[in-house]
Amino acid sequence: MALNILYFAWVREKIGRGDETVTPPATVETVAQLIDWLAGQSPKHSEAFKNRAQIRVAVDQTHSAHAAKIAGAKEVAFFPPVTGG
Amino acid sequence: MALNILYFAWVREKIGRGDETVTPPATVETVAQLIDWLAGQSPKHSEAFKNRAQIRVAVDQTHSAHAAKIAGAKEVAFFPPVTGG
Amino acid sequence: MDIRVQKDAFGIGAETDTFAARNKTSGAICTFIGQMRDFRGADKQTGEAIATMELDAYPGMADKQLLDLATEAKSRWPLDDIAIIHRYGPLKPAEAIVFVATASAHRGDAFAACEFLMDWLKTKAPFWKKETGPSGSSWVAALESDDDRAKRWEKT
Amino acid sequence: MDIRVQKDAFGIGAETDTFAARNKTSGAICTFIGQMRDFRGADKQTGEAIATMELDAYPGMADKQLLDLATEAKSRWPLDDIAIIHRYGPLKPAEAIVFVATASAHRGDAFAACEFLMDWLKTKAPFWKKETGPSGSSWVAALESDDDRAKRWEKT
Repeated sequence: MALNILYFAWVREKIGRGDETVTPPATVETVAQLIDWLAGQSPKHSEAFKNRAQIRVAVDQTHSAHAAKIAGAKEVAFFPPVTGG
Repeated sequence: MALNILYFAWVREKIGRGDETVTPPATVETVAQLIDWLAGQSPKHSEAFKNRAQIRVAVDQTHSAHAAKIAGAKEVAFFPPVTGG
Repeated sequence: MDIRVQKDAFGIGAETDTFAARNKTSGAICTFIGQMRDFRGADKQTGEAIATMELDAYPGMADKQLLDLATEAKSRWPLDDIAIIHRYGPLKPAEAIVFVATASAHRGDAFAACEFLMDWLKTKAPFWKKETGPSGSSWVAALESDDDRAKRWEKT
Repeated sequence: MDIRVQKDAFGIGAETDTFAARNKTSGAICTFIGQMRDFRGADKQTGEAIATMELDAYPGMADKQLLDLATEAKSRWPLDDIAIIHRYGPLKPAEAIVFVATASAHRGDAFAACEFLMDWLKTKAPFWKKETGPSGSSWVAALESDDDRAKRWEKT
């Protein structure tokens, strides 16, 4: 199923693009599994996701844990801890 | 010794004036004694000072307790609890 | 610091801009505005309408007291600047009675100092409100809750 | 409520006036303004000068997140109104990054809600700061102290 992926801040810079549409295999059921799968897509992806603990996630624009399921999700965003305000 | 007395809010309204200069006897050494002495000056003073617990005091523009000494003071103000802000 | 006790109305937007312009390198600015309510007591639904207010003040002491409060706040928190403006005399509903602003590098200090200033001002600054409505004029009674809020900041 | 995520600069005085005019019967208004600092890190004396900042944002989520925060604040405190304005895109030193305003009958509620909104916004709103100075550009690191401040408001 096609999934819209968004990247922000240094995650975007390391990957070299702000968004992409991917179709992970059905075995990818959680955010953590999606990160593992994305990290295997290119050396840039691998570098961006090297330190998993620094990666925050929003599934369909809601902050989510790495353990969260992604079934039915349309948009998953990856970014560092936020620094607004 | 001449002492400048100021009244504010309903204390002023009950006494009918905002300030007066008085010369209490030397036996008047504390704020409480000054209140007792002032209360004896007229029925209006007596009425204004009837409920001592509602009367707040500033000696030379500094909040003071009824037990405070007034030796050397130039200005003593009487008023209800403040309600600004 | 900018401490003012004044009869004239002031614009809270203009004062906010002035304060911010004076503190360009402060990351955090907190302001509080106390507006004159148009009803008596604590409940908007049941309180009688208020047409006007007269704010009695002890001018010399008010200036001194607000300056003391600001000095105390500066000794407790790392602040870049403080502004306090307090009206006296006649006021109309919705007019600003008091404006307090704090500037600091950190928001926690700006918030704490601003709230401290308001809490102490409420129990220490020599001002007295008299409200006038259809049933006449009366002096506003001090609130015990204000004393409780002020006590939170006492040093032990 | 007025929740805005915008690229254009805004005037904090004008926004304060607009907010107060919309809440004439609220006795208490609290505002917070986060300004862009002109130095790196926490210390003005030692931090390198910052020339510009780029504020990256996740626009759709930012709107949703700020609205969620405002809704949460309204459920916790009796508030008459909330405004939150947050910039994104390029910023210059001393420009306002964020403006939060709360209106309530009581100052304690206005202060608490305003501080709560800032603390949660700091750890939940999807914005990222990139600073550019003489030594180059770098992404600002999140502060552990911000996490600690946000945790104070968690319900147990």
